[in-house]
Amino acid sequence: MAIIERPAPTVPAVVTPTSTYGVLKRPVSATGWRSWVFTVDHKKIGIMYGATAMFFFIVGGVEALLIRLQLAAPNGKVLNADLYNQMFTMHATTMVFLFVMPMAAAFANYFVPLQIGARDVAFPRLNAFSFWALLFGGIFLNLAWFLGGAADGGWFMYAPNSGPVFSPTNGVDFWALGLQITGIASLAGAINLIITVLNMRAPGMSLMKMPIFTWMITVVQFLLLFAVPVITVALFLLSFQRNFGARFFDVAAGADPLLWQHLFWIFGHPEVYILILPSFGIISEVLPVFSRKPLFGYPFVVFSGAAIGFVGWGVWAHHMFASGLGPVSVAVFSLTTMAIAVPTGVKIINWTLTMWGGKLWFTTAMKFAIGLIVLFTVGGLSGVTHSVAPSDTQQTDTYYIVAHFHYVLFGGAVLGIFSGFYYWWPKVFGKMLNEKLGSWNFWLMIIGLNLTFGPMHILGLQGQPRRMYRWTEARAGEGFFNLAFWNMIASIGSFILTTGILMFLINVWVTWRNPKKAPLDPWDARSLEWMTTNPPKEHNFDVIPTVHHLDEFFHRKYEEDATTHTMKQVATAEELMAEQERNADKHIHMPSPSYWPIVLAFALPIITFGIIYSYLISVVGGVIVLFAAYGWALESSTAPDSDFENNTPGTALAIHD
Amino acid sequence: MTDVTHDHASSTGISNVKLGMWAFLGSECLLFGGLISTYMLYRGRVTGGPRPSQIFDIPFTSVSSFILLMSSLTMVLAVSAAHKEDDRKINLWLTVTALLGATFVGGQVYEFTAFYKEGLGFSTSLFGSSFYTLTGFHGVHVTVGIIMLMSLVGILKRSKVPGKKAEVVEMIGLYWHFVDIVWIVIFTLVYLIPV
Amino acid sequence: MHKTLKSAVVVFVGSLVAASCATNAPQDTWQPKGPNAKLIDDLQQPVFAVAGIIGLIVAAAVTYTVIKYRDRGQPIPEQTHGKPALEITLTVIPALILAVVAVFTFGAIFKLAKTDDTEMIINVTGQQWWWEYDYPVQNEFGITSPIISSGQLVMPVGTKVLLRETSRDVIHSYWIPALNGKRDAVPGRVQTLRLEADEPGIYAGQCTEFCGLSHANMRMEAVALSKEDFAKWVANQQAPYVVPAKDSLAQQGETVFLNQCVRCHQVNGLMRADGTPAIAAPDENVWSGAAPNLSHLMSRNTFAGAAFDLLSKKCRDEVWGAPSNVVGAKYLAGVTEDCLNQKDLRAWLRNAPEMKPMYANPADLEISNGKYRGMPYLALSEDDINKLVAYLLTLK
Amino acid sequence: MFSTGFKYFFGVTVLSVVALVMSVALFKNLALIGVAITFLIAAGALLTGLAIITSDGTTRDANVQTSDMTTQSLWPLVTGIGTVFLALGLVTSSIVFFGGVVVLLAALSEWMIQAWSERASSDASHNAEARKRLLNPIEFPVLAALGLGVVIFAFSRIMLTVDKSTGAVLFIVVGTLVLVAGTLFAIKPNMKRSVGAAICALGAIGIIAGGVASAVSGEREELALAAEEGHFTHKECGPEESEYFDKLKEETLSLRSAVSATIIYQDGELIAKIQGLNKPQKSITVPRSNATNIIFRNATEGEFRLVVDLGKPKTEDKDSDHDVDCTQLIETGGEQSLTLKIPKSSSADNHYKLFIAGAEDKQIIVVVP
Repeated sequence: MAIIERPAPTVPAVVTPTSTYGVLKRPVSATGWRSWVFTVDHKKIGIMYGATAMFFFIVGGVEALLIRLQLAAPNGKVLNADLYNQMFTMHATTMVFLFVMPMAAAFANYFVPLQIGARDVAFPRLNAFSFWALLFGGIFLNLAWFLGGAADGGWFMYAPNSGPVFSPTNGVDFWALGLQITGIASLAGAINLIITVLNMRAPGMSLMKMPIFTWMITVVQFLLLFAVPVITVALFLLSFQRNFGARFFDVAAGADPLLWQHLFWIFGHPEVYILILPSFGIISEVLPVFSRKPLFGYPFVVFSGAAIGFVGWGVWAHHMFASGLGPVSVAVFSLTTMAIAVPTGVKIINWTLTMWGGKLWFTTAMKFAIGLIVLFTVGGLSGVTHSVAPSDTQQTDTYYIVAHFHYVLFGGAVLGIFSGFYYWWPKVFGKMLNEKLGSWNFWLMIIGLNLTFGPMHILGLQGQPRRMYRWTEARAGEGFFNLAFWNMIASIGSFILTTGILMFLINVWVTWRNPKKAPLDPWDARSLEWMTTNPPKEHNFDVIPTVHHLDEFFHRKYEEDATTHTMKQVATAEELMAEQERNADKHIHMPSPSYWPIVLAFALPIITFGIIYSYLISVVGGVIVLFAAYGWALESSTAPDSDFENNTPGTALAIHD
Repeated sequence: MTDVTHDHASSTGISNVKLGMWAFLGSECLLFGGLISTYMLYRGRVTGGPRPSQIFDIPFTSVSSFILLMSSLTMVLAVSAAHKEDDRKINLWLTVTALLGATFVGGQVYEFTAFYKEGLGFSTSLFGSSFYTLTGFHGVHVTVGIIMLMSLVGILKRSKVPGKKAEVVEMIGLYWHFVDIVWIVIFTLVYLIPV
Repeated sequence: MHKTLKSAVVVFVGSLVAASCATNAPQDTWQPKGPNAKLIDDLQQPVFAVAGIIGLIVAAAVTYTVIKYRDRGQPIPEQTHGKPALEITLTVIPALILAVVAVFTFGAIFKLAKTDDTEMIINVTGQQWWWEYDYPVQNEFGITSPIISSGQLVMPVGTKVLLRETSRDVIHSYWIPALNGKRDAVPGRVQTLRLEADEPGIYAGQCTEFCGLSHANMRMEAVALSKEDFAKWVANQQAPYVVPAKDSLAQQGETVFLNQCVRCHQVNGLMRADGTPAIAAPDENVWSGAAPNLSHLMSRNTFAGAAFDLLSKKCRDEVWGAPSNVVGAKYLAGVTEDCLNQKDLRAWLRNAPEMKPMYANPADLEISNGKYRGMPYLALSEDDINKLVAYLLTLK
Repeated sequence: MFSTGFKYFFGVTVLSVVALVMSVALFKNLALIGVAITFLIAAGALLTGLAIITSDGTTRDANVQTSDMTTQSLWPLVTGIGTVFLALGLVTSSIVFFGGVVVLLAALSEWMIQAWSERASSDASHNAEARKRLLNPIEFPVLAALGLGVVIFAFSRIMLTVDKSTGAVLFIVVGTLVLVAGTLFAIKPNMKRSVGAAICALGAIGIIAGGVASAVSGEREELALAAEEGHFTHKECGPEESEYFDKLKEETLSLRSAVSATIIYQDGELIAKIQGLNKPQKSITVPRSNATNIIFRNATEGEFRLVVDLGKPKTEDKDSDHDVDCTQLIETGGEQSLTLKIPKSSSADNHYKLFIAGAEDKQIIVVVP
């Protein structure tokens, strides 16, 4: 949409869209599915990211359930070895690259512009491209299931087991090339959000007045910006070896397989923070709102986030303590790993102190946030136990590690995401999620989570390795509480956990059907995204706010009594909204929808498909890329005035620029 | 990549496109960092076929490096012409830059062919795989740069460029300088420092 | 809310406590049986304890906060933004705790990496999906010619053994939890792992680096024998080949073996009918270029990458459950006809890929130049299997 | 009702499918081709669908009366050439065939677009504009790439023909010419366009002509010899300096850790150092069929190479020489790595050893159990 007309906020009718330099005339439709497919609106893209991530969450969840079914009893027969190996590889790949990362991107896309008082991201078409590349990349990754078998080398895909002989199906090719595509998506998204945050903040919003969620997202985007190219290199080396006969991991040629591990984990460890920091950001928004207090030690939380971002680059080799790095490297990385526990601890302390002395309101969002504090602490502490390198050589590649990172990623990242769902649902969809169902959702998830991953600590410490498609009773030990018992408990727990997640889906369904609208400011919130309608208007804000405080919205609603230091309400959200509408900006230029992002993104899997099967197909993809790139470059981001009617001076508004 | 929303001036004072290009180039540093590390690890690992010092032709590569450096100079001239809005000179210097880039790529094609004839294939040794991958990636970057320059000339002739002309020229200039700088690093580490 | 915490804490702490409930898990990491594992255990127990305590403190603090400050209609609190002094204190405390842990960790890292106090070296080679051991000539242990074995690592007690690990194909990882942590076997590299057992016994282990299709079936055991028993074992391994009695079933089995098995499996001293030594050429048939050497097969308790027992369940339990003073003697008795696990061995000979997935499809062979990546289906007749079993039983 | 964009993409889709159907004849795996076709149809259909949605051009396209004017067209001719290549390719080589496919596809799409654009309206200039709008985004980059590719290729052929030092000089000359020409144009703004175009054309023609001539006359002698004799691909493991293998030595080593053994030629004695054993050894044990890295270090005055004797080769010819592999000649203080892979165990008639070239008695036994 190019122009928002004031005072009548109607969709301008389209007469003759200008043709762009390519073959297609630019889309102008504002309704129906076209308004989604060709949109460049960060909010719609955010919602599509979320839906895609949720779909892959279910896919990854089904894979996880199959794994747990197989391992419930000794010598499981649900899956065969080959299928099991594909299953755990794709479970991890899906959850990391196609669920948590896109879900974080969903929140980031939707809320970063709103939180910094911007009307869109810096590069709206690039934003749409990121999303489509992610979606097509994800589909491409999963196509392998139907074309001879998915990747089977584990998400870490260690060389040389990922080489052509040891992994004979095309699964690894689909995996490597699919991740390249999602990597392109992440990189484009990272550049976009970084520039958005650096360049498009509302007047008065200095970096240290930025909401903490935006801060954490910024740190994550920088991590992505620098981590993605490293995995890109690794994946290129792997693809060149598999498809073009390079010898990067060919030991007979003198290659060192540890090169892959270094490249992978230089990416892979920052990736862990890429997964967890957005959720830290979410609960750092949720806790102050429901404690009615600002985030305790905001600068500390910001700097510890940045510190995690920095130190996160210096700890990768702790994934390789058993690889034979030599004692000096092991000692150094052991130390850096312990060091990174400190800023992480700072966060936990600050969250607790945020609640301390507050006025706590236990909504579902708040429950998830508190759940995160406790369960992430469990994961963090088990992490500390294997920063002790000799101890790690006993625990690595056992279920203890599985327990650890599921407490970190499920107890951390996923609980944070669910907290975000409940907190921001009214903002995004204009309706409140049902709190009662939310409570069921929360408790079933917490119980399921602990039943599933808690016993894995024991399994690991008693010697059950990971990635085994079956286990034998001979190694399960004796007594009632032997490994067979705990495996069964974990499998049962995984179904309880699933029920909890189903509760969420049911809640969404129930909410969907419930016509009741959410109030304007249901949580008495603090940051800018609440200073607009639910859901926000297409142009986000009628007036770009000028920022004076951290928690600007709160400070517009409340004023401190100088003598008693208590807070006194001076305005309601509705009043603030009405005031904004009165002073609405008269000239708003919004970027117009475009075909090129989806066309360009669709060409990527065609190229990669051709690399696997026939270069002829790649050529076709290449031509489409060229075509789309030119169309894109020659199209201006905002459609010219002639595309819209009612633009005669007098009836509507002069269009500047 | 010329989307800009014009609602308010950028917080940093640098335009979105330029800042975006900087961010992208920051990311590219890591890409070449990874490739260079791989080469440095593997350059001495030759179980068959030629070793680096046996086939490198330093005088030739020095000349081609110099030509690539010169192209940075002409790129600077193009950018300054863009600021002066001298369309003729923009086109001229962009073309010269592209031609110098093409000369460099021509030299690289020659070099690859010569090395191949002397027995260094992509699959011959780890040195071969990592050398061709590293320099090939750089060559592709130069080629993409040439295509961008030529396209820009074509587009400018049709006066179709959306946004500010100088900004687009400057953005492509940033990319071009980056590619040159990377080559200086590659030239030093790959060719000049003995294994 | 505090219910969450309670359940979380109960599960976490309960888990740790309950861990001691499973008795005799063969791969328990908290039951060290040698000085290297003990060193790790002494280091990790306090760390686990400290971590547990900190976890409880956090849980308690959160629980207290949640109960104390729940909304009881109090006014909106003062909008304080933090207390730097408190923050710094709470940052420094964990840093100090970690610094102490780091000091002890460093000591252990370097102690476990020592190689110059070695008394015995054993080369360990991993491949899909079994381990090969070879003992270089070491006269002080009576090893006068190289010994080669697979599946079970036999070592003397009270001796500082250094494993020199490598791999023929992909990365594997050698792990005997009771004796030490794990060390990856990386192709192209030789990496070392210290092992030392305090008393005789059989210690279970498992390959822990994902190594492809049958990773789950790649197991191993370390058998620690007293020095005298170890000498006996060495002598037996170096004993010459015993030709089966004429016209026995075993002799017919030898013929089958020569026709079918010797392509890949070496039995030292075995002669062809024409009097030439029967040299296996696994490199021509198997991708990794090796198949287990079957000399003295019946001195081992397991086969096929230690995935299956050569001993029947009863006999196995007798050996594994034997007290440390007699376990050596029981182990050295080897596998007799009465004790043989006929069922699994026969099933294996009948169709190995069915028991242990090994990329046996023709399509999988194409990509490895027609070479197998494990034991193929040989289409042996039941008769041949009978003969082979009889023959294998003679490989004491 | 069918918009121009629709026709265009529909044509592209059909053409791609035709191309793929053709390639079915060339590829064995029909299942894959099936998937490929699906993919391509999906791509085409996406664009076709887009075109329908946008109803591109309907405002002008729907009720335009077809004009009779026709312009001269190159495309039927090119199509003919493409067909000929296609047919030739079926008989000769697949490269020619693919060349034909590409030419044919290009010609057909250009033809189709041109035909459409001529009927698009009665306004010739509008028609030309429409054609440009459709095709320029493809034509620009493809032509630029083709032109650059030809020049680059021709240039590299010239470089391959002239000798090394002339090549460097030639390179300087070309670079300088480009710069000088650029500067000339810059300071002489009044120069006629035609003069500039002529200079550029002359330069391009010169390079292409030179390239053709060079390609015909063949590459420079030493390169041809290197390709023929494989200068660096074979090793000469004798004691004397070999012409190419030893020509330049690499003395530093990237492989330092986790090797199986370090072989040191120390004061005229060859010894092996093995991790875990404190005393120097005279034999090393190497697992069968395993790529094993060792390091050779020369600590004796003079240049020496380490040779590994890999026993008799697998041929039936019992008299043939032993297989060997070796390092280069290593100066005092230098070191180099060597990778061994020995597929057969050592036995009575299969001995493996490491020795110093020219001093067979300095040796280390290699045991392969």
